[in-house]
Amino acid sequence: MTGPDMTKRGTAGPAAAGPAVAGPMLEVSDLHVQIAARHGTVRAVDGVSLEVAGGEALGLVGESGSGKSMTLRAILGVLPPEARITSGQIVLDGVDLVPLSNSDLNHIRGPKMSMVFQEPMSALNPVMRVGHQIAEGPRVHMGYSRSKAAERALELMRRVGIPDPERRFRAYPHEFSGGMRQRVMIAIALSCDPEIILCDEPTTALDVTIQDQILRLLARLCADSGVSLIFVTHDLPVVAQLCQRVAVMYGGQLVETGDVREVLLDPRHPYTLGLVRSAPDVEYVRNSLVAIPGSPPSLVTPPSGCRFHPRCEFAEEDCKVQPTPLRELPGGSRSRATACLHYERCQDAVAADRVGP
Amino acid sequence: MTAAAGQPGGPGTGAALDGAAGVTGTAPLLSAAGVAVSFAVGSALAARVRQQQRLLRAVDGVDLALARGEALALVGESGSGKSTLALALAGLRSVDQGEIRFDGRVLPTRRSRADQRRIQMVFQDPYSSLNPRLTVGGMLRELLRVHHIVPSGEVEAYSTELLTLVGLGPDALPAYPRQFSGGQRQRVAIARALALRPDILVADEPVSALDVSVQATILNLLRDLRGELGLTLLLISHNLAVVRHLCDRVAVMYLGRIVEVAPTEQLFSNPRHPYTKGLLAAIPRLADSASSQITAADSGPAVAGDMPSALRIPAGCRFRTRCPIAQEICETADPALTQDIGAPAHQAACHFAFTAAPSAAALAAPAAAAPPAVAPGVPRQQQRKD
Amino acid sequence: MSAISFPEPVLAAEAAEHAQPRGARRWYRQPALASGLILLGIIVLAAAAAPLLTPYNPIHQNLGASLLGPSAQHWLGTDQTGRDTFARLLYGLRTDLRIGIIAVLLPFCIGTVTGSIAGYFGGSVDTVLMRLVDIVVAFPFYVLIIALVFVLGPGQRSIYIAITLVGWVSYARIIRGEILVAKRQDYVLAARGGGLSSVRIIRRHLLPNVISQAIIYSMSDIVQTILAIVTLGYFGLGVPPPTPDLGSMINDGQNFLTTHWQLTTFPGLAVVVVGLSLSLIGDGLADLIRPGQS
Amino acid sequence: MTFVFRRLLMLIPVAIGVTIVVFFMIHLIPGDPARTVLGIHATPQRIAILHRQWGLDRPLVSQYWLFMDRLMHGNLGQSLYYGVPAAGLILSRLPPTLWLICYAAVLAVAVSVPLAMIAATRKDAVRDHVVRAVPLVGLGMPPFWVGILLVYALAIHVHAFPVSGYGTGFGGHLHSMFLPALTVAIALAPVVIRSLRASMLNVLGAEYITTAKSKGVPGPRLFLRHVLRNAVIPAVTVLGINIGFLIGGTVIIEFIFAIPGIGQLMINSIFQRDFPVVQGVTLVFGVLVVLVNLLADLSYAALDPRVRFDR
Repeated sequence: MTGPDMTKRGTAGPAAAGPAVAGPMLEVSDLHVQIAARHGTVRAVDGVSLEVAGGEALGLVGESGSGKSMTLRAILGVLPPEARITSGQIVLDGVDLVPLSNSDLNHIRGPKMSMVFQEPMSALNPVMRVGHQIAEGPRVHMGYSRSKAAERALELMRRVGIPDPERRFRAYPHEFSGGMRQRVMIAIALSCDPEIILCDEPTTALDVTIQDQILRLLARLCADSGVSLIFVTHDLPVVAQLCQRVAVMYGGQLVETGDVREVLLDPRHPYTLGLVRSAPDVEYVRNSLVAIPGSPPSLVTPPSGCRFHPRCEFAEEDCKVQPTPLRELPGGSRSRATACLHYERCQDAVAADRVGP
Repeated sequence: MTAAAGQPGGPGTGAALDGAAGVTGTAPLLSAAGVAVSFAVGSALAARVRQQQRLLRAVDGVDLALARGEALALVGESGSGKSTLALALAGLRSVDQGEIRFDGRVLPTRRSRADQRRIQMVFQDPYSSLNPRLTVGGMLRELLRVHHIVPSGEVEAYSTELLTLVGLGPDALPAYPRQFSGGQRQRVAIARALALRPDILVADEPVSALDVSVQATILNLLRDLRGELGLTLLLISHNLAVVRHLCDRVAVMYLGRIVEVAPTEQLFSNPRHPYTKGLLAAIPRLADSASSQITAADSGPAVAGDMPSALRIPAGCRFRTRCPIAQEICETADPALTQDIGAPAHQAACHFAFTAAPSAAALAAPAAAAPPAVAPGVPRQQQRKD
Repeated sequence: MSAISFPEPVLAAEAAEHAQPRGARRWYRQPALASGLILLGIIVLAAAAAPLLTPYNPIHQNLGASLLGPSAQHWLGTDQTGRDTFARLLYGLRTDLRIGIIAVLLPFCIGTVTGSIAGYFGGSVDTVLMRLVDIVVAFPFYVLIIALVFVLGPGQRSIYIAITLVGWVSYARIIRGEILVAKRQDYVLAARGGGLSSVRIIRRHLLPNVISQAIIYSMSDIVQTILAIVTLGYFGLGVPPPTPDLGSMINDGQNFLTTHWQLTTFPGLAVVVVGLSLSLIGDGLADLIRPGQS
Repeated sequence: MTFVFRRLLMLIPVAIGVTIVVFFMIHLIPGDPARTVLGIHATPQRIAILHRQWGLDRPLVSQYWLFMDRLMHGNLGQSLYYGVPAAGLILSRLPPTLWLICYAAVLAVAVSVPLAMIAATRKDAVRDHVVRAVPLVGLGMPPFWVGILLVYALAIHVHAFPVSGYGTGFGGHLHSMFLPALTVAIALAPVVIRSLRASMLNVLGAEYITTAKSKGVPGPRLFLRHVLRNAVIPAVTVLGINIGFLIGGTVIIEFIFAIPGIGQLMINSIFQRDFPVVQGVTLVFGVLVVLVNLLADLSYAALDPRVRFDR
C-alpha cells in the first residue's frame, strides 16, 4: 500500500488549461462493460478511452443511459453484480486495475481514488454516525487509532465547511440537510487523501444555491490539494463551471472530447450541438428550443455505424455503415476529438446560430 | 411605501394585490390573498421538547394574482413551498388561512366539480402521474364523462383531437402509460389536463424529470399551446432558465413567502431582493465558460448556508440568516411586499429593495449584467414575439 | 384547433423496451406460477373427481378389513375401522380445500374495504380501524382460532366465523399500507384534480393498483387457513366426524405411528403439496407483478 | 425519548381492547353460557352460582367493570375442573411455555440467519434457489404433524430425545425441549428466511454499500458494520409481527409433546369445558404478544436512529 506521495500540482485556474503534461494519472483505454439482462446483453460501455492528468477536472457528459455512470463505477470497481468489464484497461498510477481482485482494489479505493454519489441520503449508511463514516477510511487504510481517526474526521468536516463539527460528528445522516450530506460525502471521499475523486452527478439532487456552494467547495479542494476529478453530469453549464476538459458520451461511446470551452461553445458533434441547443439557458432566450428528435439508442442492438445517425440531421449513407471512432481534430487543442464523420457541418450550424436565424 | 412590521408568520397585506393585478389593468382571473398552508408534524410533545413549532408552515401568507392569458412563474428552491402553493391553488390541498378567488368569486374550501375543472395541473413526474392500469383513452373518457365535456358520441373524436394537439396520434388511445417514453407521458398528462378545457393550467416542474433533449420539446409544446389556446399558465420551477423561456412574470418564493415579483425581463436584469440576486448568481452558465468558471481565488458562494427549516422560521425577515446585507431591522421587522415607485409591477419584500442598501456594494453584481459573448443561440432582445 | 407537429415518434419502440416486454409477463413464462398452477390443478381435479378415482366410500367402515397395508385394492391401506385411506385422503382434501378457500373470501373482502377506507381517508377513521387491528393481532393466531371455535362450538360455521374475525386484519393491513404508498402517487392527485369522487378514485384508480398484493397474500393465507382447519380437525374441533378431514386422519393414525406410519404421513404430505402449489402461485404472481423481487 | 413514550401510550387502547375481546368470549357462547359450559347435567344451583360469579344477570357494562375489577386484583375466576383460582394455575404453568418460546426463537434465528446469508450473497445461484425452496415447502407443513414425525424419527426410532416432558434443570430443559422447540422453529423459519433474504438483498444493493466499498472497507468489516446492522432492522419487524404465530404455535406443540405449559393447559381445559381457564390463558397469551411486540418495536428504535425522531 503506497501513501499519497505523488507530487500534487495545484491548478492556478482554468486559464492554465491543464497542468504541465507528465503522463496521465488515470488512463482508461478501450473499456467495455456489459450487463446481462433478460432481453439480452446490454453493452453499457462500449470502447471508452479517457485520460485524466493530475489535478485536472474532466467532465463526463451524457443523458441517462449513455453509460457515463457505468464508466465511473467500472473505474472504481463497484459495478452492480450483473455487470462486468469484458475488456479494456484502467491504469491508475501505472497499475492496471481491471485484473485486480476485490481485496487488492480495497487498498486502492480510499487512498488512491474515491467517489461522491448523486443521492447523498441513500449513499450514507443511515444507522451509522456521520463522524464514524468519515473516520472509517483512515481507520482502515492509515492505521489510525479510534481517537486519531475521529480527530481526522473533525478536521475534514471543518475543511468541507460543516459548521459545529464537534456536535455534528455524532449525528446521523437523516439529521442533515441535503447540502450538508453532500459535504459529508465529500469529506468521506477526501478522508484518505486520494489522487482522484469520481463524482457521479453530485449536485443534480441539490438546489441551485447549494449546488453553487458544492461546486465552489470542489473547485477549492481541487486547487488546494491537487486532486483530480471526473465529474459525471448531464448538466452542461455545471461542467462549464468546474471542468477544464469534457468528454461527451452517447449510447455507451464517447462522441466528442476536448477543452471545455471549445467543446461547449464550438461543438464538433451533432449530439453535443443538440445538447447545447436544447438546454434552456438563462442568458439566451430563443424563440424555440431545438430538441433532439427521437429517443436514445438501444444498447442491446445498437444502430449500425454511428449510433447517433437515426437522430442526426446531418446523417449520410456512410454514417449508417462506417464505424465512427474518435478522431483527433486538426488544429484543436490537446485531445480535441470527435466521432462525427461530417463534423464540418456542425461548424457551419454553429456559425449560422451565431448570426441568428 | 416602506416596510411595515408584519406579524411573523402572519399573512401579508392585501395591498400588494393591486400591484400584481395592475400589470394587465384588469381584475385578476385567479388571486390568492394571505394564503397559508401548514402540515402537522410529529407529536405536540416532541415539538415542545425540541422547542419548535408543531406546524410546518409550508406556505405562510402569500398574495398572488394571475391575470387572464398571462404566464406566471413561481420560482424557488425545494422547501420554499411553491409546490404546496400550487396544490392549494388547484384545490388539491386545503388552505388554512386566506382566500383564493377565481374570477372575483371566493372559492370554497371544498370546491365543486365545476370549479375543480377550471384549474388543472400537470405534475412533475410523468411516471407517477399516470395511472399504470388505465389506457390513455380510458383516463380521458372517464374525465370527459364525469364532466360532460362533450356528448358521449363525440368522446372518441375529442380525445383524438386532444392527443393530436399535444403531438400524439390516435394510436395512443388504447396504449398504457408504460408504452410511452418520459416525454410522451408528459404529453399525455398535458392532454389530460387540457381535456377539461380549463381556464388555468398549473404546471409543477413539468420538465425537471425529463432528459435534457426531451425537455425542450415539452417546453416548446407548452409555449405553443399558450399561443394557440390562450391558456393562462402558472409554471412552478426551480430552473430559472426554463422560466425565462416561457413566462411573462416571475414570482420568487422563499420559505413560504413570495419575496419578489416582477415582469420576467425586469427580474432578470434588475433583481431587487438579495435572495433573487443570489439565486441568479448561483446558476451555472454555459455561455462563455471562461468568465463564469469557478477559480480558487473566487469569492464565496452566491448564497451562503442552508434554507432554515419551515419549523423554525426566523423572526423578522426570513432571509436574514443567509442575507449578505442584513441589518438590525431585519431581525425584528418582517418586510412586506412593496412596490417599486418607478415600476409598480416590480415588488420585493426587502427593507432595502428600493432604497440604497447600507452595504449593497458587498453584494456581487448581478451576473445577468455581464454581456453575453458568442454562443449558439439568439440574443435576448429577439425573445418576445408577443 | 390545429395540430402541432413534433419530432418525437408516436410510440417509441425504445420506450416499450424500457418497460416490460409483454411476452415476458405471460403467466406461462413464469416457471413458479406455471408449476404451481399445474400442481394445484391436479390436486383440485383429483379432489373434485374423487368418486371417479376411488370406488370406496370414505365413511363406510369395514371392521373386518382394518389396518391393512398398502395393496392393489387399497393403495394406501385402511385405517383402524377399515376405511380406505386413499379415499379418505381424496375426500378429506375436498373438504379442507373447499372450506379453506371459502373461508378466505369474506376476510379478503372485509379487509380490502376497511383497509382502503383507513388508508385513503386517514385521520380518526384510520386510527380507530388500526387500533382494532392491533387488538386482533395481539392474540396469537392459533390461540384465537381455537378459543373462538371452542366458544362457538365445533363445526364449519364456527370455522368460517373464527377465520373471518381473525383473517380480515392481514388484508386490512396490506391494503392500507399499499394505499398509503399509492395515494402519494401523482395520478391520485390528478384524479382528484379531475373532480372525481373518492369512491371512484378508490375503486378505479387505487384498488386496481394495490389489490394484487392482497391476492398474492391470499395464496399463503389459504395455506394458513387449511393448516388451521387441519389443526382444528386434529384436536377434534374441526369438521365433525364422520366427514373425512385430513386433521382427524392424522389424529387417528397417530396411535399406529410405529406400525402404520402411512396413516399419519400421507394426510400431512397432502397438506404440504397443497401448500407448495399455492406458495408457488403466490411467488409467481409476485414475480409477475414486481419482477426482480421476491 | 418521545418515541418510547408514544409507543407506551399506544399500549393503553390495545390492552383495553384485549380485555374486551376476552370478556366478550362469554357472550359468543350460543344460548345460556353457564348452561352450555356446565353441560346438560348441571344442577340449577351450580348454574345460578356461575351466573352470579360471572355477573350474567347484570347489564353488559357493569359486567365488564366487574371483570376488570377482578382482573386488577389478579382474579381470573375459579377453574371449574380443578376448583382452584385460574390465575394461580396459569402462573404455575407459565415457565415451560416461556422456555419453549425463547428456545424456539433462538433456534429459528440460528437456522434462518445463515441460510438467508447464503442465499442473499449469491443471488440466483444454485444455493439461492435451494434456500428459496425451503419456505415454499415449509409454509405448508402443519406444525403438529411435523412434531409427530420428529417424535417418531428422533425419539421413538433413534431414542436421541425424550418423547415428551419438560425435563429438570437447565440442561434437562435444553435436552427435553429440543424437539418441541425445533418444531416451532421449523414453522417460523420460512417466514424469517424470506424476509431476511429480501432485506439483505435490499441492503446489498443500497448505495451506501457502494460508498463503503468506495472507501475500500474490507469484506468482514463491510458485512458486520454496514450490511448486517441494516438488514436486521426489517427482519426484527417481521419477527415481531410473526411472534404471535410463534407463541400460538406453542399451544399445539405443548400438547403434542406433553409439556406442562399454558398451551397444554388451554387444550386440556377446552376438552374439560373449563371456561375460566381458557379465558385466562387467552388473556395471558394476548398480554404476552403485546409485550413481545413492544419489545420488538423498542429494539427496532434502538437499532434504527431514524425511528427515534418523528420525521
